[in-house]
Amino acid sequence: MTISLLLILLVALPFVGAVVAAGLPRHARTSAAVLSWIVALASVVCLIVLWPRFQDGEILRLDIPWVPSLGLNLVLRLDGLSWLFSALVLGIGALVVLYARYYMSPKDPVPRFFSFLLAFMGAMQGLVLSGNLIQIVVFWELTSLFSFLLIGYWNQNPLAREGARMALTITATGGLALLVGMILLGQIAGSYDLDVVLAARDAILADPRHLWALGFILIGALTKSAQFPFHFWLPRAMAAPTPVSAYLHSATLVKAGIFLLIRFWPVFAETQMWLVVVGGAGLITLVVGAWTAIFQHDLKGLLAYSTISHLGLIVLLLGLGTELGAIAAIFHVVNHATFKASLFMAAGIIDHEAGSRDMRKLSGLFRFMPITATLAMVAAAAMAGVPLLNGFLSKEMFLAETVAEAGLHPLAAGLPIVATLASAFSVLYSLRFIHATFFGPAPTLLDRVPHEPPGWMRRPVEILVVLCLVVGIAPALTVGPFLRSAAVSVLGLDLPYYSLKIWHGFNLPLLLSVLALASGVTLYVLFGRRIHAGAGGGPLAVRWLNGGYLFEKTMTGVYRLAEAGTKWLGAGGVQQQLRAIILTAVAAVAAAAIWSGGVFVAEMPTPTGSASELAFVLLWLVGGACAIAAAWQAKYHRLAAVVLMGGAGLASCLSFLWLSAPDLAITQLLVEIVTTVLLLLGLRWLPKRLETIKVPERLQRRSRLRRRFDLVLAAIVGTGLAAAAYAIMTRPALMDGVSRYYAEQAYALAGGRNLVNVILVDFRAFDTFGEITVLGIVGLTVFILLRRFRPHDDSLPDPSQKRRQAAADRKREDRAEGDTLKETMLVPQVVMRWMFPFVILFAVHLFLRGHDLPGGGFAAGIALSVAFVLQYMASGARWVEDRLEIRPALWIGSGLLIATLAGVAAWMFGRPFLTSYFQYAELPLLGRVPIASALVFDLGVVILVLGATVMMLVALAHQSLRKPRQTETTDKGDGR
Amino acid sequence: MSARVLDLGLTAALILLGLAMVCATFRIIRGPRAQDRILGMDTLYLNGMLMAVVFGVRTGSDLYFEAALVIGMLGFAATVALAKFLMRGEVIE
Amino acid sequence: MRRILPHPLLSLGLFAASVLLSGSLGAPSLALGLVMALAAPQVMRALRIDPVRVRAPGAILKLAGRVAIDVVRSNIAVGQVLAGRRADRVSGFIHIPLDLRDRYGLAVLAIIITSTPGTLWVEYDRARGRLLMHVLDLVDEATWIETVKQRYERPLMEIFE
Amino acid sequence: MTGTTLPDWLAITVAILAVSGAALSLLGAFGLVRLTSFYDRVHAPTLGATLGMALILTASWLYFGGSQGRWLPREALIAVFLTVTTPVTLILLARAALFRDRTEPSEPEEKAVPPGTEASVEERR
Amino acid sequence: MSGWMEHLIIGPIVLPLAVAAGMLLIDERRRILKGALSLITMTAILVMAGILIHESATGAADGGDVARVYALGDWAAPYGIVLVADRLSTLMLALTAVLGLCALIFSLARWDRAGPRFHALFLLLVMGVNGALLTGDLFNLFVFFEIMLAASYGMVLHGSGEKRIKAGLGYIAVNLTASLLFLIGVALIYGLTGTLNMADLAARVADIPGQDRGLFHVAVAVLGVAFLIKSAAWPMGFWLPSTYSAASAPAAAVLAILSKVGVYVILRLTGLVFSPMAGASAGFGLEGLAVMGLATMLFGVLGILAAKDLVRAAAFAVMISSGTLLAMIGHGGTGSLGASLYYLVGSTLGCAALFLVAEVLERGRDAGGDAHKAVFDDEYRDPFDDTERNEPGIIIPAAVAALGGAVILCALMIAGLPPLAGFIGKAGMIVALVASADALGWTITAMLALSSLAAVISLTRLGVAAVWVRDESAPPLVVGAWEAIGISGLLGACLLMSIFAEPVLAYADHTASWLTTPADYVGAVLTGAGR
Amino acid sequence: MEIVLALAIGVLAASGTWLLLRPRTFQVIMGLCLLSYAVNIFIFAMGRLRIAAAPVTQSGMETLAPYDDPTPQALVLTAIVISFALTALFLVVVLAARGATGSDHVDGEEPKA
Repeated sequence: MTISLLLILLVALPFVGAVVAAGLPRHARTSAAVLSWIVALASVVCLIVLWPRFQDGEILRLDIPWVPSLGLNLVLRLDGLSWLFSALVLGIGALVVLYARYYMSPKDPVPRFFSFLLAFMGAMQGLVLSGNLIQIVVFWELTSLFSFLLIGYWNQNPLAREGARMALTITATGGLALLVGMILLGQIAGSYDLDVVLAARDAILADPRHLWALGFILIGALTKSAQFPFHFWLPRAMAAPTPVSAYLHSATLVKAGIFLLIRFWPVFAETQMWLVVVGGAGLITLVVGAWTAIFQHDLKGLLAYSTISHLGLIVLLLGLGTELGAIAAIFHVVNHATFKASLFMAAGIIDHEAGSRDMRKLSGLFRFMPITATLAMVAAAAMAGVPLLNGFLSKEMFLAETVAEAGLHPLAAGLPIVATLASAFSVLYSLRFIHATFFGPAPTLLDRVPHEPPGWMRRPVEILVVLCLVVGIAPALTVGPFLRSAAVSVLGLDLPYYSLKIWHGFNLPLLLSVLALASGVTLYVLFGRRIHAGAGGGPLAVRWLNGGYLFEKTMTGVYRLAEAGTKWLGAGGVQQQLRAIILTAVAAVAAAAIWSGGVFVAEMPTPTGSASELAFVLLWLVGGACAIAAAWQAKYHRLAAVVLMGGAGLASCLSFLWLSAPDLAITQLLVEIVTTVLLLLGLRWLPKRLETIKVPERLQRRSRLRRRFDLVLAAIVGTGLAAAAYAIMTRPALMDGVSRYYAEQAYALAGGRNLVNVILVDFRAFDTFGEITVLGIVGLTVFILLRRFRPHDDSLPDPSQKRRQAAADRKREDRAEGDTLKETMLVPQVVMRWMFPFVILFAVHLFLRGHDLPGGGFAAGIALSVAFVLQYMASGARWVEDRLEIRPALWIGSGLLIATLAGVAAWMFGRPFLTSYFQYAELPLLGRVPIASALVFDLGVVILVLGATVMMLVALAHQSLRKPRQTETTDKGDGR
Repeated sequence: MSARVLDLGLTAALILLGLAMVCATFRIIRGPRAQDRILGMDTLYLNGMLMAVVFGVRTGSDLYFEAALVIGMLGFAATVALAKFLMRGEVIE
Repeated sequence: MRRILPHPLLSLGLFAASVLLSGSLGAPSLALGLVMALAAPQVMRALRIDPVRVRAPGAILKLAGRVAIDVVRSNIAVGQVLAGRRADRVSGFIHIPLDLRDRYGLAVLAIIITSTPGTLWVEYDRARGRLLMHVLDLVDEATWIETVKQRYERPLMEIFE
Repeated sequence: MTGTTLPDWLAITVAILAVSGAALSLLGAFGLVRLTSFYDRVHAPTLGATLGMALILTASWLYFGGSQGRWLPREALIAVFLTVTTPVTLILLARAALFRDRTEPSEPEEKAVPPGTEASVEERR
Repeated sequence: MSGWMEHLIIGPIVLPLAVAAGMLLIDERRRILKGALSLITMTAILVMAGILIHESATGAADGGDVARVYALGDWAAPYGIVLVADRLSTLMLALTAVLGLCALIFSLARWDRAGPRFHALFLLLVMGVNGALLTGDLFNLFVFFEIMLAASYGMVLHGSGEKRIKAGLGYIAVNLTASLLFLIGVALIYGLTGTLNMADLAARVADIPGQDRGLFHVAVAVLGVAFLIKSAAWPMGFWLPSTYSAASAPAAAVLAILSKVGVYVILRLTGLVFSPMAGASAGFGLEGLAVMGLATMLFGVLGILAAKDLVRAAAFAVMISSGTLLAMIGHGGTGSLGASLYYLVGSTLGCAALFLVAEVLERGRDAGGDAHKAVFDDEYRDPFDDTERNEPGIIIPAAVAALGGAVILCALMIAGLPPLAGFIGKAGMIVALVASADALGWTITAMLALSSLAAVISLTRLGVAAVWVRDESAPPLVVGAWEAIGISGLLGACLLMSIFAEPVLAYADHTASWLTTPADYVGAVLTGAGR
Repeated sequence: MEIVLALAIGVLAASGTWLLLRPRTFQVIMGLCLLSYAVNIFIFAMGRLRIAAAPVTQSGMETLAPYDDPTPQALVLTAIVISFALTALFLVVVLAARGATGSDHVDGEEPKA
């Protein structure tokens, strides 16, 4: 139980701390630091408490189910390797926190910094303690995320932002690959549990998919540990505050990749792919990193490339696939973390106190900050692999391994040479780091006098340097047990022989070591000055190897490609979009027909030869001609197109009539009348198009092509639809569909004879309910839109007819302006006004008879609105609105409410929504009269239709009135 | 016999009205000016209505009467709107 | 009476129309007609439209008969024109001075003239009381003026003024 | 075709009425095609709108009266409304055409714009 | 049928409608009242959705699944229209309710003042979506689609402005075309089978005579194209980015669900009509769906990379999510479907949240931009105009940090990075795809990874530009309290479904298996009570 | 009869499609109107064609056989209403777009040369 608690604490404490820190006030620098410090220390304590539990390969586990169905559980799993890494994370974390307290400026929002730092620490903990493949990915990505935030902490600095983005992009890409790899691995192994996977080595290797899994995992690991060719994000990440660099980019984050490699080393180490990819990447990274580091002028840049190189070294060790190599790798991880973190901190101190990190500006700092200088020198020596320091030990092991490997494989023959070369480089840049910074004349280019940092800022460096020394001198006593337990958890209990001694006697590795030291020093003496004067970045291949530059290039390329792709795959405008849709529809239909092996269309029946069909043919001769002519005229003769469309509409109305659908005919006719009026109201605000406008020849040709294409497309659509219609019409009538029920039950159960209407207000009343809602919404939207309608300048003035008539009226003395209109409308007005009650009467009839005979609420509503429109047309909006209260919004609302209430009323009888009720009432004088509750629903329909239609028409009509009094809103259209 | 004559006559009437509609359509398409088209439209509506009536007679059904009435009573609203647009450039003032 | 039936003629018309629309003479149909005849004219009150005052109801019938005959006659005449029998005809505009001033009278006149094939009400100048008419078969301007004034305008003035 | 109970004479009358009404309408519509000037053409459809309509509606009335005993002249409604409304369109149309011809005479075939009406001279410029 | 619980299922439709209708009768100046009303309504809908989903999750007493059927007008299916609340529809219902409530709360800060009748339109939109989700009838589905679209036109155009109107124009044109295709498809299906009820259709599919089958497939293809337009599949979804990025933020957030309704219908129909029990039609069109989905994903990837602001990126993210779902439906299989459903919920919430966050972040940015000018400088001033129009109400402190965090959470959701629901969904899908081990599965996996990558790249780029790069001269970022609540509501939902991933995923998985065995659904609908 | 109506649907649909693909908003509106005519007739045709069989039941004849299929008719009615509403909406948006952008192109701007 306590173990579980401790395990949880190990991961959770940092996160809790992060949340608390985030809540601290902006300037609470010290409290945040203290909090983080406590968190780190407490975690370390937990870790120490757990130490006695396993030194011989035992594993502590805690399973917390999260998404078991995906195999994703939180499995906290602590073994020797995890412990070692966890110790690194927490220990260096604690030191960095201390350091950061003094490093960070009080001007920055420091609590946020600590919050991110702690969160990152937690993510790392989660990663190294992870016992589940997917959990690894989860925390892996979290480390990427928090490193992104930390790198970009100084977000006012563009370099920081760029660096953060680049780091995230690269590592998140790796993370995605890792996810796929892990899932694949888990599926091969049959479980996502780490222990199961590690135990299933043979099964995994037997499955050919393991190569894929390994490939994806390697992408993840190599990107994170900044291996060539993904290394470039690391130098860019140096824009982060130095504590971040010290923590993330030397000790922890970049080691996550290494951790992963070590974790899966037992499974994959012997595959060919592992050797080639891991070994190769490590080797190249080792050399390239070291070479590039030589030419950096920025202290942190130098350290960054040196880190890359050392990571390459570790990866190479792992890639060798030997057990000793693995042990050496683990050892170097620890060593590198100590000396590199201290070096970063030292560089930070220099930056902090001297105001620059540029080695060309720095010089002779020893006299200003002797203690720091000494510390840095020791750490740098460790980095260079000077004996009696920890770096020397692991480097010796490395050289020994390369030598051993060289004997095993002809391809590896060159390994020792390359390794020595790289070591020489590392000596060279270490020397340069120290010499350029601390020695020589006092600096002249600095804008302040450097001095020693506050003592507590130096303390972490001191601790780390002491560690370097202690480990370097007495490795077996200090790091030995930890290294062993870690190695055991990777390699099992029967470890190969290795010795953590300083002196192994004179052997080849020692020789190489000395050679490297010597040549490094020599090279510095020979070329140091020239390197110092160089332009930075270095000669030779370094520039084109500048991955950062390539990355930026690639990203711009990607953006450009994406833009081009979006344009190419997308549509420039509505027209193209519609064309694409129609094309797709045609293609889909064709594909469906092919998929199902064709579409059956009946043989053409012999014409019945009935003469009355001739009339029908004539009718559609008219309709078709109108349709085609409308299509042809719609561009230049818009009024003609409206008229022609009316013709086509009339033909379809008459067809409905002909083919036994009087309801449809009535409704369509009414709708058509209103639509015509609407279109004309709209036409007033559209520009006239004249055939005389000249279009450039080139455009003309293009549009001609397009038209031809559209013509073909339109013909295909028409043919297709006609064929489908024909195919259905020639099939036998449906006798077992839902309609049979309607025909049989409409009168008995719903009390109506007009089946269409009964369907609309009873069987499928919900459709009608929805349909009137649409109408209501549209009414509202139209009103909303038109309230802000701003006519274009050239449709602002009155239409020319109106102006000319007004001018004519003004010419004559016995006439006032507007007389022409009055006289013209004299007779029509009389007729149209007197039609009003008659149309209302007609509407009432349509409404009342709807249930039994053609008609119904919708037709009645539209007829009513036509009555209103007639008044508007005859007498103008003001005349009407002075006399009648036109409140369409109110009508829409009440119509909807009435319809809803009619539906809800059924609840009171325990019936579902919209259940209708009908009864024959015996009334005095009138006799038997059917009373159906559906009528109430229909009443709602009438009111709503009236409201919505009038709303549309009136809102449009009001636009002409509004112009002259622009400041005033005409809210007559609204229901207020 | 009488049914035959009646049917024949009504069919002939339908065809004649259809032809009338064709004539009207000719005027709509041909123009040449907007007023001609609207006039054609008016005629089209008229003949369409008559067709509806004759059709009702032919099928012996009273159900088509309303449709004809709609054209007769309200069909003019569309043409009036068109004419008004022609006359004033605006339908509702 | 005025209150309930502001437009008696309209109410009558509405009643008739309602019954016709119902297509039956049953009690519900008559009741509905009655209700509509009483209710619908209320909108006219809202629109503030003057009721029609008919002074000589008998003249209406006479006029109607006359118009009916004229319509049939001119149908035949125009039919002949359209059938191509009258190649020599000329059409043209005529100005007719009118004494009729009542709005409804003018409206009825317009309907009569326009409904009669061959004649078309085109423009009415209220200030001068002058009607512009188009005639398909313009034989003699004076005859046309006389016809309109005598056959239609006089009875209309009788009815409405 | 349910109404077969019609007496012969009535059936024949109905047929004749319908055909002649339709023919009259056709004649009117044909006028639309044949006549050359707009002002002439306006007259043409009146044929169908008056006598043609009347004949056909009578046919309908007789038919329904004879076959279904529905002697209530519902058709009269159509007749009345049509008679009342057709002039509205025509008047407006003629007026609009006249105005357009006065101000923008673009069709050479349109002749005889009425003289002496108000402001026509000025407008023509 | 007894008790008010029976009528619960229609509540999400009738309640917003009735309230919206009632609001039309209330003076537009009583904004607080209206706001309160719609808030109460949305909360009530959420509660109803909660009850329904709880019922689906716990199942019937005898252990089977629950598909609550409500026969409107008391007409039994297939004669009347039925509403069906099964696992899938209640899930979507709940999602809509959460989304709607949060967007509504967000809009209370200031958007509800940008144009008249906002609340009524908003409720009607929600009603349309709920109806489309619940209905069991094809034609009724059309009607609700139209309600939804009509209201969404209103919402897109809410606030007017040139950009909105231009985008709205294309949106309407495209959707009208889609509606026509929808009608053609439905009509053909009726013409062949004589029914409009989806369950009835599913029951009849196997018996369609051979000579009709080709035409039936054509009908479904046409119908499918209509739904694909609504779900913004390539090459029919070009309207989506411009529309969504032009729409006002709360509108865009709600619109995020609209494209998912298209996906929902496709899911429902493929599950019902082309299930293995469909005889010769089984599995029809799945390949096409998969290809469409992949193409859509690719287009979305390109688009999100090319996006120049967060709103546009969010719009393309919606497309990617649609594409992913289509591809997954095309891939088929219970495992993929379950994870896809989970992903559907997560990605919708994420995109919606991003729309809201982006609006707050970017509103100060182009103060001179057309859209905003038109919204808040109305030439025709409202009579109820007031000075606080441009203010987002009470302002909460620490806006930048909070917004930055919100952007990160949204990005995690959309890119599918751990530890949020986006990741779980994506991981679940990959698990299923990898397990299937076919070429299509691998292709989709690759596209999934690519889309995540693209989302990371794009959202960090744009997010960094929006949060970190702030002009000194730019107005300070402010977040209204309502806005903060709305955003955190959505993000909170994301967090909840990450933490309780297991039950949600289990629900989704169960839903997937329910979908693949349509016989239960058909049985529940066709034996439902009625007259 | 069937062939005529099928051709009619085809012609209406083709004209409508052609107009739908045109660049001017007014053309698109007209196209949508024509297309909705075509679709309305199409839906209607799904109930097969019957002459003089309006679906109004006579007493004693409450079966489907003597009548035209009423369901498509009801669907068409709903479709008519909806397409009417949306046409109106589209028209208004077109006007608003024209007012805001000054162009009547569907993209809200004139195509670049």
